[in-house]
Amino acid sequence: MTLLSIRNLKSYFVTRDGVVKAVNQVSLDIFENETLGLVGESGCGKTVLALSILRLLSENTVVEGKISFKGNDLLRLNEEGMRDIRGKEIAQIFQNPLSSLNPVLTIGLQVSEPFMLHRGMKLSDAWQSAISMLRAAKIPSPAERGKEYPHQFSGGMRQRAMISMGLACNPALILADEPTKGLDVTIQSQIIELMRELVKDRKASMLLITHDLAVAAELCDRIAVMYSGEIVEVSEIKDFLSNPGHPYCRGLLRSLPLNGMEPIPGNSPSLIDVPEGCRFHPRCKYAMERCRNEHPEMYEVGNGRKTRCFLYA
Amino acid sequence: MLEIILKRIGMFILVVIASTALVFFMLHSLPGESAEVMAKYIFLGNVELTPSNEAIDIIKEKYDLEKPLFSQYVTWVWNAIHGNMGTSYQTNSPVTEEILIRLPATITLAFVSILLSLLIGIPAGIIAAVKQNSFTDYFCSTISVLGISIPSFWLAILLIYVFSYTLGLTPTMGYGDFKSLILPAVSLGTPASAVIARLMRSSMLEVMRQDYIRTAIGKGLSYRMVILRHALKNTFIPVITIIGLEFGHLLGGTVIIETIFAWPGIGRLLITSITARDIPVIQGCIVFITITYLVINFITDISYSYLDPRIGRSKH
Amino acid sequence: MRFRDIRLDDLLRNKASFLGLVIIGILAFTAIAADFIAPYDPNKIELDEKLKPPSSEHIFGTDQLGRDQLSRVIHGTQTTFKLSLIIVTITASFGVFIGITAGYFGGFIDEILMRLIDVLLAFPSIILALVIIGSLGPGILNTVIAISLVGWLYYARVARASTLSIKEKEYIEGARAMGCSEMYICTHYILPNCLPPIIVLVTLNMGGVILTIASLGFLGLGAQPPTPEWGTMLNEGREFLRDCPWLSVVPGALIMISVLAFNFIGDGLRDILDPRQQVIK
Amino acid sequence: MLEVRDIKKTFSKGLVHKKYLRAVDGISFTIGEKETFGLVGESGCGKTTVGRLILRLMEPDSGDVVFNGTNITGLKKQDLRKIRPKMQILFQDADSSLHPRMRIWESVAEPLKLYDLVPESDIRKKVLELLEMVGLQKEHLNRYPHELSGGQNQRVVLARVLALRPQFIVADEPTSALDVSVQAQILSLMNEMQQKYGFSCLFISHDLGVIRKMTSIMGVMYLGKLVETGRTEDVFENPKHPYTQALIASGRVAGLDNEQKASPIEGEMPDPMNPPSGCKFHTRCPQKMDLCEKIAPELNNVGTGKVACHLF
Amino acid sequence: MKKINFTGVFVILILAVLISCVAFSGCTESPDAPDTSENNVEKGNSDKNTQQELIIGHPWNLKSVDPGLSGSNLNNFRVSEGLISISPDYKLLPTIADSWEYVENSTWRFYLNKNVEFHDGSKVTANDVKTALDRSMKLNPELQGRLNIKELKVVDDSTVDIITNTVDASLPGKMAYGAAGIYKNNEGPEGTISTPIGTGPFKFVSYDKATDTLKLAKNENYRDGAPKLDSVVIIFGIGEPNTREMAVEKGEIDFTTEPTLGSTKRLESDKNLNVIIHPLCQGYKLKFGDVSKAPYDDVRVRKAIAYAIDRQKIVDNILLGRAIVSNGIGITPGIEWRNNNLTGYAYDVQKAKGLLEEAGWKDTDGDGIVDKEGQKFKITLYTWPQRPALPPLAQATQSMLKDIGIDSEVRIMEWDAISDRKNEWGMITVAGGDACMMIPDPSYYIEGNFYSEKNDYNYRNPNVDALIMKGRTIFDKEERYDAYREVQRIVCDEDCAQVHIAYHYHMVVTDKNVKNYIPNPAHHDYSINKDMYIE
Repeated sequence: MTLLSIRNLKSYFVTRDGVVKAVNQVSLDIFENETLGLVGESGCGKTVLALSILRLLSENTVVEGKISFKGNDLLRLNEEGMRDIRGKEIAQIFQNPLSSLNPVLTIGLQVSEPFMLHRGMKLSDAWQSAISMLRAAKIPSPAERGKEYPHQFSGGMRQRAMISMGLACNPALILADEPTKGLDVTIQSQIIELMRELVKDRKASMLLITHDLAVAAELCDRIAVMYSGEIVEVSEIKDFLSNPGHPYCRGLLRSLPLNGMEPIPGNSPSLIDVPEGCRFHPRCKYAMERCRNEHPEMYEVGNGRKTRCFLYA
Repeated sequence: MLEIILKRIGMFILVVIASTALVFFMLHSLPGESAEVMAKYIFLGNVELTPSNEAIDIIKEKYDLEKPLFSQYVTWVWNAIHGNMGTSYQTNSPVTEEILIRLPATITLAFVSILLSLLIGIPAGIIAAVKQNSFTDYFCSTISVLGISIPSFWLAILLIYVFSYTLGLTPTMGYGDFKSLILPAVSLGTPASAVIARLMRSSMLEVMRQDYIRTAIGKGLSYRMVILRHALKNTFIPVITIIGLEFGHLLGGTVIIETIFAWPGIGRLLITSITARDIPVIQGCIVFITITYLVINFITDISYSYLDPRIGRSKH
Repeated sequence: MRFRDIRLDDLLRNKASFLGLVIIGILAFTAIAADFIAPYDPNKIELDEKLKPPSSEHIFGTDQLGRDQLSRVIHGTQTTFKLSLIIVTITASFGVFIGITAGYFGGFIDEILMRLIDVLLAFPSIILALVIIGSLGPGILNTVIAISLVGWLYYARVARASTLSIKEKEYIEGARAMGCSEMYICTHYILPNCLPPIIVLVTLNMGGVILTIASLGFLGLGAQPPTPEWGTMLNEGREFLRDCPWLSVVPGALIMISVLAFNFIGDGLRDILDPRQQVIK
Repeated sequence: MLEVRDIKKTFSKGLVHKKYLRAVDGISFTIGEKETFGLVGESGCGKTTVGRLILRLMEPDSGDVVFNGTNITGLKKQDLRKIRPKMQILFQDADSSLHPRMRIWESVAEPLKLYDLVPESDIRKKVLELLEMVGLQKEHLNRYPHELSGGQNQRVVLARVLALRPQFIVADEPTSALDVSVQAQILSLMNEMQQKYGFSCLFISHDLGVIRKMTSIMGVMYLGKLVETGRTEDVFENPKHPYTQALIASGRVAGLDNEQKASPIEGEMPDPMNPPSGCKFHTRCPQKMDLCEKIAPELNNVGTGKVACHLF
Repeated sequence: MKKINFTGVFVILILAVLISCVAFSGCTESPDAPDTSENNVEKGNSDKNTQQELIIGHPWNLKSVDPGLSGSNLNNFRVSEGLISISPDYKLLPTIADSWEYVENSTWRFYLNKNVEFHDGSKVTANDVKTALDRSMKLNPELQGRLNIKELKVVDDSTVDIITNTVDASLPGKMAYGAAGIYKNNEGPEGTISTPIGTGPFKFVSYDKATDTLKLAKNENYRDGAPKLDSVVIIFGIGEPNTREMAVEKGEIDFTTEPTLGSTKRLESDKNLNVIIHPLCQGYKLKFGDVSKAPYDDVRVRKAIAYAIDRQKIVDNILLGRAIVSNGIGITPGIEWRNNNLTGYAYDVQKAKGLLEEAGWKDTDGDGIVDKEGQKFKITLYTWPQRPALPPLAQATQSMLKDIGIDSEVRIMEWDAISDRKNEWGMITVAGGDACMMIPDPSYYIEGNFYSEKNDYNYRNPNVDALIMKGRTIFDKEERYDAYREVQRIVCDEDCAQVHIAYHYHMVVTDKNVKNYIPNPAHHDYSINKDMYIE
């Protein structure tokens, strides 16, 4: 069952250097009870995609296309309808929990807020729910720590608080943006473990944004790879790891230290000035004449797998 | 809290010593013999006359002016520690009394001005930030740039001209009722409110682009709740310091404004004392200003620890 | 934050700072070319022509000594700009020097300097200036001294703050690893990089200095007559406030306009250095 | 070539209530000619401080750093300056490793001018040569660092460092801010340059995969102490210290085998201001013994490497 | 975005400000502070106006109500009186003393008026006179020097002997000095008087130091009949002339002095105001720094400068009708001892240039500035800012001196700083407020300005000194005055010791309903009188 379906989403914003086409004609489905990994290098548009879903981008961003969620087109919903979805139906877990938590409010209060908002609870009840949520996120002595402020928490604990805040109202979909970025490896694996537990237990779906293939491999059912504002490949995670389709994905896997650390030549193009034709062609060793002039579609490869490459045309 | 208090008191002593010493030695380096000037003010009441040598000698003896400057200053400090700020050369009454008697006027003026500037500056800054790039924003921003650019003495003159002289709405001078307070408070409070509005706006904008605001919106809070619950408290943190500093500027401003409006406060006392070289009174005024500074800073610190939980636990 | 450079075209794009630049441009031109564009000698006394209202002959009228107000205002621009430039140059260079030294070397001297600055900043600067001028006597030179004595504090603070943040940057460590001397690092690495906020401060401070010069002039403690200076002119014109309002309105408005222009530019510069993103809605 | 003997560094904080942080608590290791030593550990364990101490960008409290037979810890400023070009550093954040107001060619030319390595007239040519060697083109010469990408900036830094022909380089997480594909580019470039110039290297990283790929011997740090050292392959094949085991277990994720593994170690690193007694790892150690709480273990030879654990 | 009603919040906040302002100003209002607004209402509504209250705005601060310290103020506001006072036509008026005579050996005898009573009803006795004067002189040693008193002796209840240090013919005049008022000694334990008791037509009611406001009430039992005003309120310390001026125009005060220079015409044409301009014994002049040194040791140079000043132009354009041209020295026209036959120095540039040339000052290099022996005639004009007419006066002088080839620079500084610069080459002080009559006797002005021992610019003339000694020691009025007139001729026409420019006219502005104000030129700067009333 498709929970969220994105069709031809475009997110552009204007800067002093030109128009940044951060998300370009992206179509993506997230099914119920699955974790979809969205991977790509920094600056390829993953975060903008996530923010577009909840309409959290600044006003000067142009967002076009269609995002249907449980029968609603999120891009056409009014502000009030949107508020009912945010935090209740679709929740976010952001990267960098220190700046994403309000420094002057206690953790407990911040976790209580979704309960008060969406469940109509009083503060005292919401607080109790928040404490149990924190406990579920394995924060030691949550009753005391709930009264503390974000700066008193360690990085890992903050991320746990963020997760409990996101999961507070049992959302159907969680958008997790690099939840392990900046954490130490041992803490990273703790957080991954926690997310697997909480998300899977609640039968929620998750869009996990990461640049770290290992994290994606750990948590995801399916994976979508973004390059320069576009989705270039969508596939089951196992297929992807064993046999990536798109030359970019192949390069990506090979450049991992343990896979030989073989670099992809060149740099990612800027989102302002994207190459003609296939966006990857200047770095692609399989590039053909056609790749220079024509922009490839997503081609079905089989087993629910799609790749944007003329090799599969 | 104890540490804050101790730090403040240390600061206070430092400020008092530094500023009174500065003023003391500077005033004694004024051209013309101090004793002569004092004799003029004390005995002649007219600067344009020349006092007799006897009078000068009496002054020198009475106020120990023959002693070295440093020991005079030490004596002053010693007496001040014992609660004796000396007596005014001009009126022969204790400095403490001279200041206390004028205190209500200055405090009223300063308090109402800062209140006015807060109550105008804060909402104006918030509205400008919330409606960024709207007409309201441009309007508020332009007014506040004007506010910091206009010389307060000129504003005072214009205000008197328009509101007292032409329209006859307010008295031109004097002290006592509410009406006479309006113009001085507005002249004094306008620059302060402009500064506060500008800072409030930029602080608000800064806060509004922080990640935690996005988190709050992502939780489903309404825009209004985001501002009230998540943004305001953070916005105030940098503004608090400025409010403290503005109060200091305001005290400086009273010097000119009190003269223009014949407002019988500390500022006017200070000006007349500087010209009359009434050193004990000048020193007293400076101690008073420093005490005010201490109090304001203390309030600032307390507001800080109330607003920002990060303060107090860790340094800076 | 990624480093951003101040570019003129950015400044021109901002309407307010464009306006500011135009005003300052005109005023600066006026100041430089004062001798050529002033229609009359600003100090030429024509007692029979005194207190004439604005007319085609005297656009801003004449003052109580029959001097042409326009010419005085034009030369006043020169006085004001010259004075504030001198003051800002002195205070900025001294303040930056102190700030960088304190910030870079830190330690005990830093602690002492910063406490001293806190103390001095705590005290209303106009009162300090009054006391200083009270003891030195009024006049242009003493105005410069009095304002400069207090003015460097802000620069020292800002320079120290930027030095502290720049000091943590890896390129400083890189330079040290490369064997650059401390002096070289201060002048070639710290100084150029703490300049942008200093430039903003200079622009905003120009306005503040103009205001202080005018306040002192207004109190009769600044530039002395017959030197044409806006604050002093305002003080002289105050005697004729209601009968000859042009004597107070013109210099007052000029003070306001020039301070405004500097503030516009300063705001524009600050926005460029620290571009405010749109608020999320 | 480079020997580090028992260096220590303590930071203090606060004026009245002084708090002490033992960032580096007695660390010793040696690096041979053309060898790369990997230093791995979580953030806050003091690995970066070790790099800074070796280069004397910070003054160690005690201990010695001997470089090519010269003990550089006691050197005077002038003498140190002679050694400086021989020992260089690469930082994590390439964007802030370059003077933002200097054009690329100026940055690269600076060390050449500083030590008069090349006559004034040849500087531009030499700069271009260096930049081309690290894979940049002529068009980059007049750019500013903020106009280049992180990977390109790291190349510039490498060129600038190599201009001095160093014998030893501290690479402090040089690629952790970069994407994998760029990381691979930079790391292979480093390998290539090491082949060409033959410098030895202290490679600091939290990424086990990179350490495994880049280094021949390695050390694992925890709260200012080395807990295990040895040849890289040996450590990975057969980690001995429980912490090393835990690290590698968490890091196996990077091996992309998608199978369920043992659950990660519990807890977080203790507050370094207030470190636990005895073995500092005992708060999180799955094999903790009573002894561990009281006595801090020494680094002892175990097999091919050294381990600081009471289990051995 | 959901719209928030910020405008509403704003309005509420503004209201809150206003309310708290009202509340706050309410609490700080001290009960005895003068309520000016209430007075406005009263005055606007004449039916209600049964109380005759005069509100005065005064430029200076009062500082103290102790008559020993601020006797002149209490004297001017008619709380205390001296033994003698001065009439508007410069005559000595018997006041507390009925009559006086010179006895011998530097002793003057004063016979007191037996009807004079203090405000508390007690009679003024010789003892009271001695006590008051002794106390004042002790508190203010300057006064002792000024009065030249050695000792006071009580002869009987109503007779007092005053013994002077030297034979002094001017002592009766000195007793009219404002600080020599007679008051009841009701010192508090700290040695200060907080409720002065005098003999004048107005009684002290209260003094509010916080607002610097003095309240007086009429003395019903005044010996010449009770004054018409019921009360007088004096608000001290309104230093800004604009403020005083607007306050009287708006009716906030009834009486004030010295509004801005430019306001004469407008105030005169205001139907709601009375403007009284009268001479005051003060003037404007140029004072050479040192007449014993170059360039002013040459009388031709001094005269050249005197001829170069266009006094009429200055009076018309700078002093704006608040002055008349001076044709001699500082003694105001109308004063008995004035020499009315001085030649003076009429404006004559040619003559001035000629004199300079005679003295050896020629423009040799054609730059418009005269020079002599290689030195340019470049001087500094000093003046001070407290009197608004002085800076423009100095600038006008500068431009007039330029016309005869003297280059000058104007410096405005505190009076004390100027007196430090006396030795500077070529300095001239542009002075104002030069009082010729602090006491109704020529000795005050003539001795202070021209007696060798007393003047501060090194003017030495033995003839003048001899004449002054004569004036001090002879008691025949006409003979004395003749000696002083001769001094005036010498210092002005022969020596040109100072360059006098103009006599100051004082301006008083009152509400049109204030009647019967009689200006007294001998007072500084004005005094009220018992017959004033409000219509």
